[in-house]
Amino acid sequence: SSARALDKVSFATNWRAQAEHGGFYQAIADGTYARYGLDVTIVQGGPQSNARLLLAAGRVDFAMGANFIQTFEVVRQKIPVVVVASMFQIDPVIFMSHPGQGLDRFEDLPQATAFVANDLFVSVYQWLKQAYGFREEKVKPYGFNPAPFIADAKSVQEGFLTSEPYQVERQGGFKPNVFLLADYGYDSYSTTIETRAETIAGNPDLVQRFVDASILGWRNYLYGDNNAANAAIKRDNPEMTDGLLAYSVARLKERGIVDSGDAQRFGVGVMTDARIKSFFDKMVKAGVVPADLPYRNGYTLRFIGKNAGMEAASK
Amino acid sequence: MRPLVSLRGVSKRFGSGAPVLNAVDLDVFEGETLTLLGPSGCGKSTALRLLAGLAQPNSGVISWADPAKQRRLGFVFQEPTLLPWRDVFSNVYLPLQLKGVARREAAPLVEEALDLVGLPSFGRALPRELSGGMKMRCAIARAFVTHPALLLMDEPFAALDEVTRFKLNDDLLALKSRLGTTIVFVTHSVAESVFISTRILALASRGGRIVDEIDIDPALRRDYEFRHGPAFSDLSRRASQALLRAMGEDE
Amino acid sequence: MRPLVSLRGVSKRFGSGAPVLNAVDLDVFEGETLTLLGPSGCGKSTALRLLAGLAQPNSGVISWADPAKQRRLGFVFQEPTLLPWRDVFSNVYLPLQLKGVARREAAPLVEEALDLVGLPSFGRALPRELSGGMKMRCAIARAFVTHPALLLMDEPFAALDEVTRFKLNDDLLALKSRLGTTIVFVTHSVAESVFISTRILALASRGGRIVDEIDIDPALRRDYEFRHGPAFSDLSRRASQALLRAMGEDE
Amino acid sequence: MLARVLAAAFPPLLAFAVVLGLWEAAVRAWEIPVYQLPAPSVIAQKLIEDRALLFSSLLATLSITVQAFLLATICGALLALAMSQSRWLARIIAPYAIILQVTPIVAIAPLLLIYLSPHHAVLVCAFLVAFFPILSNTALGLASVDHALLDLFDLYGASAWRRLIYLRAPAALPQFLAGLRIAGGLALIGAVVAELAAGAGGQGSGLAFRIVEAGFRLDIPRMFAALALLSVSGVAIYGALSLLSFFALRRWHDSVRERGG
Amino acid sequence: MLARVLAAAFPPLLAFAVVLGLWEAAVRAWEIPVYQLPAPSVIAQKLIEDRALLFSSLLATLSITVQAFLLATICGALLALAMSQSRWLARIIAPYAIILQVTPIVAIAPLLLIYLSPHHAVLVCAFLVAFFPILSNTALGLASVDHALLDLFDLYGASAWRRLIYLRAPAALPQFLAGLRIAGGLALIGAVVAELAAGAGGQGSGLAFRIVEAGFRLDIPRMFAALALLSVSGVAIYGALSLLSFFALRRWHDSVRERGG
Ligand SMILES: Nc1ncnc2c1ncn2[C@@H]1O[C@H](COP(=O)(O)OP(=O)(O)OP(=O)(O)O)[C@@H](O)[C@H]1O
Ligand SMILES: Nc1ncnc2c1ncn2[C@@H]1O[C@H](COP(=O)(O)OP(=O)(O)OP(=O)(O)O)[C@@H](O)[C@H]1O
Ligand SMILES: [Mg+2]
Ligand SMILES: [Mg+2]
Repeated sequence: SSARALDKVSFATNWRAQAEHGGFYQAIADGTYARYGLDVTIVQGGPQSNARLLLAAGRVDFAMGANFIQTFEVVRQKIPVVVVASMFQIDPVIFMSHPGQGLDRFEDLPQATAFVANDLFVSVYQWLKQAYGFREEKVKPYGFNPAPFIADAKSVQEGFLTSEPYQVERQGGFKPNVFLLADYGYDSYSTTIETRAETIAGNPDLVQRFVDASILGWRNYLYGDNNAANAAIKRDNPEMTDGLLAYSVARLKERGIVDSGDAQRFGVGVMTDARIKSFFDKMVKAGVVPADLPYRNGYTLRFIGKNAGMEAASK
Repeated sequence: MRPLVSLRGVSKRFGSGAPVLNAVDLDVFEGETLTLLGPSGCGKSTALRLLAGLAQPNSGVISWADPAKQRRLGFVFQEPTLLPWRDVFSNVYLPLQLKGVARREAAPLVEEALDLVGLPSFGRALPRELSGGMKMRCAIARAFVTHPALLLMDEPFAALDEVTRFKLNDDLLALKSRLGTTIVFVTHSVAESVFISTRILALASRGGRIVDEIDIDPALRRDYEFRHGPAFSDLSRRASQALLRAMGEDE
Repeated sequence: MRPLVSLRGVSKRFGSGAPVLNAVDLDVFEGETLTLLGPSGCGKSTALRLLAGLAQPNSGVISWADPAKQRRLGFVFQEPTLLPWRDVFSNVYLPLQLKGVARREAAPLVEEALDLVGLPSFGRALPRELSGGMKMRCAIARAFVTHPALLLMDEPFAALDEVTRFKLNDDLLALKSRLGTTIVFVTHSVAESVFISTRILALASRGGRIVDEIDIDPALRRDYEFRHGPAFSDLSRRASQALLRAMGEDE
Repeated sequence: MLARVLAAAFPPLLAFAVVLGLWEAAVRAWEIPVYQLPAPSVIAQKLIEDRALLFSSLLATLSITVQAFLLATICGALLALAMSQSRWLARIIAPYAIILQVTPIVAIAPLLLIYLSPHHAVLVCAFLVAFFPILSNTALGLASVDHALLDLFDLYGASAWRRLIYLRAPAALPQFLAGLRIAGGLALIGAVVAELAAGAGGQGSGLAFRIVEAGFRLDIPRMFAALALLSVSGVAIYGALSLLSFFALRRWHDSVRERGG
Repeated sequence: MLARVLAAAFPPLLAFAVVLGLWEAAVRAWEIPVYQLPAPSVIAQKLIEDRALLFSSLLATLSITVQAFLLATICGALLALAMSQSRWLARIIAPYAIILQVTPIVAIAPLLLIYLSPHHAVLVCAFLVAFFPILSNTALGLASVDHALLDLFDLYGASAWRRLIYLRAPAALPQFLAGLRIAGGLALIGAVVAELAAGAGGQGSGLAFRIVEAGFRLDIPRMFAALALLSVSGVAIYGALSLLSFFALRRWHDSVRERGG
């Protein structure tokens, strides 16, 4: 395969480079993509970027999705974009609270002021309202700066398991209570790989190679030598620190974000109809999406569940 | 002499007020020096602006015998109207610049005009550095510099001392005889009007009706003798009386 | 008569140029009408501005006998200097308003001043709706309205026809004798300077040196007879000669 | 009057119709997908469908806009007045005004939220966006007074206060109003950006939230519908402020009055 | 000259030192936590520590700022010139200028990224923020020409072009420059906001991401260090543009020249 020219492929992430993108950087850094005949360029996201639009418009070939709510929206807007794999079995979205303030149990959280960003507010928070009685009027905006949360002991804040608790611990001087929403019934996939329907139809082999190589990348990132990948991340995002990268990787492993549950049986990246249906039903109940949505159009299982990457497991 | 430009039944009002000029008939003949005399606010400046095409009459017609001459106007406004960001030289150069004459080519003409008004050493001064009279002289130089076919002058010498004024009167007459310029002149000085013009019109204080017309022989030599002779006194008295009549009074 | 204000060794230059006024000594006596005569650009306006405290001399002193009077100035600038957003009435009212006089209280004074300059029906007009002479009359009314102790007038009547000008000369003299106003007057009309003043100073065209001083008996009646009498002609001739001398020329 | 306004409005409206027509045609001809650029007809339909939601959001945004605008007008004008009183004061104040202008509100909004309610944080942010042009233009206007007129006021020993209200303020009016015209649009966009940075979502939230929500849902037509409302509001604000200028200045200022004759 | 500049700079610097002193004292007295408001000394220290990173980010932001500013100046001035040529044209163009002003760039940035590279998208966004004040002020300046001077140009049958360059343009210079002074700061903040909105894909090397990331990491001293750099840049830009104004106008315009005598 080395004689063949590499296929140029671009992949849009949804945030600045961080450990949550580690597998993709790994696959570039350790030559996995190249071995699969791919020359991958990562297009970093940012607070306002919309990777899915770039994908739909053909500016990139693959994009990273944050959760399945957005996938349902894509179906609703009839945008020809399809999820082909999910790198995270568990969506690392969390809520944090101050310890010892009467906010130590998940059931206590709805009574507190909640710092929530807009994108979470219109999605996950709607489900939290319906499932746990969270209230809209308690919401204050989260501008990706935890200072207001730290300043207000009676508040809770959204975050990523792999990131915010670290900042709060270091700067706020206390260890916050962390509630992983997945533990409370929020069962969306996360860090998905999406591509255009036409790419799937026209070049399924490319898609398959990208999925397989990314899965390998994730394996290697978590359990192999990830120094080169981390260096690449820091190059793309100079603010990234070794401390945070180490913390994030530890949390990813500790909670089996990438490789727990179905992934242990079918391989990293796997998705199942049953779980997507379960999540869809929850979202319908929460009023986030309509019940008659043909949500199955938004994903395909044909590229995953082939145990890719399991051979590299070194647990 | 044939009329260069004539007003027929021209009326002009501002807003809804009484007309400033009411059905005025007026001919300006080729080569003459016509002075408009009249009380303050009677419409002299307005008449000049109509002649220059800077204002449009509400009714009546303004017709030019030779439309080409309509383009060769000079106008000394009642106020200096200088560009504050240009020095004196460049202000005087402006009309030539607007006609596309290069600065180098225009320089002798501009210098000549500045000499004429006694500002040869002030070419680099800005308007704000000039005295009132100097500003006005700059504006006069600007009007002269194009050698216009018809020169409209609205109280050009009012801000000047008598010596300078007399000199400029002489210079104006010399220029006129050299170039054949037609001049329409507004002045408040009866003596100046007599000295300079071949015809004086006195305008009534309301409506701009022509109250009196005084013809002065163009062949007269306008010099020291004329200014101090009996004909001058006589004409001056007639012009003064015309002015008084124009104001609705009589001695 | 004692000097109301005096200049001693006053020099004034602009930028790095030659001084406009060079070590000038000048007294203004209480109650007199002093006319400054001089060629255009000789420094008359500058002298008035120094007297009014609107410009500071580079050297020399300006001293007031009674500093209270220094506050009671009137000034007719060479240009009308009206507030364009105010109508004529409000422009004339301005000095009173600045002294805190209520509009209602000021109205008769303003009306009187407008009457004086022949603009009684133009109180509501804006400056841009006035002719050149009318603007100047508005400025004159504004200077009169405060009944100043010292009135500085910079060619106030230059833009006016002779009839109006004569009338305003008379009105000025009447006002003066009623209120005892001291007047410093700049004019380019030799006749006007003779008619109106008790003293004429001719300023040299460079440096503002006083070339000549002509005293005129204050007791003279300034009327039609005076204007047409031999004393007037004689004084006028003297003043004209002074002006010529001031320009560095002689007949 | 009405006829004149209509006559004045006709050409821009015609041009606008042409632009919309071209847009519609282009979208159809090149079959641009709706999530890249929706056709005007699609946007209009969305505007009608979602009118209740969008208009209540518009009202919320406009309410912030108006408050921020008034605050900016008052503070900008007062600060400019203070600065016109002394050159020293101006030099001391100016840097802080500039700092406020160039501080990104996304950065300070979270800190503001520590001390202020979201509503007030939004207001402060929107105010910050709008106030500098008013300050700057008014200061220029106050400084540009004709020196001859200043002499006149000196002559009569006018107090600083009277000089201000009778001379500097009216003379500065044209530039002040020009500052308002710039600030009107900025207050609107400031309200939007401020809501993004500091506003709480949910019911009663403004157009910014609707735009972000629509973006998140990839409901691009609704996003454009919200943008259309913003645009119309912006043009309306500008139009209203232009009318205000016109009526305030038409008697005397060369920028608006008809040329004589 | 130098002495005068120093004398002019002294009082604001003194005032600034006082402000910093008070700030430092307040932070210490009330023991304000560093993540809410760091003391100036802490910020200064951070500035020194992180100087390499921060200054390279500053350069990136300033490069966008300068490009956006130049673009805004050219487009704003040209559009204003076009609008000054005809009242109809002005009425037709104005609404689009306003629409560009009030369109939140955070909303359109994702769409711009479809058609433009991130670098160009950032540039366009920053440009959009800066250009309206230039347009608006220049248009006012061009419209405010003394009617007497217009008459003069009419008299000599000046072509539209000559009228523009010899009359309207110089007469509009003071307001144009005032527009530039407003736009300078806006270009800077526009560059920051634009980077946030559109700076994906390795373009996020400017101060905006330093600020957002530092906020996210609660490295508030670094955030303030970045903000301080922004503030200093803003003041410097304003100062430079003020100097430009001064030298361009001091010979004739009342706003800057010394009063006579
Ligand atoms: N733009 C205007 N709007 C309203 N009225 C005007 C306007 N221009 C001139 N007028 C009026 O027209 C009349 C004549 O003005 P004009 O300037 O022609 O007088 P004039 O004879 O030149 O007077 P002067 O000798 O004082 O200059 C005046 O009564 C003036 O009030
Ligand atoms: N601001 C200034 N800057 C530079 N030079 C000035 C300034 N003001 C006046 N001058 C110069 O001072 C001289 C005297 O000016 P001033 O206005 O006093 O003359 P004037 O006697 O009133 O003349 P006029 O009769 O023409 O009004 C002139 O040569 C003029 O060029
Ligand atoms: Mg006139
Ligand atoms: Mg003078």
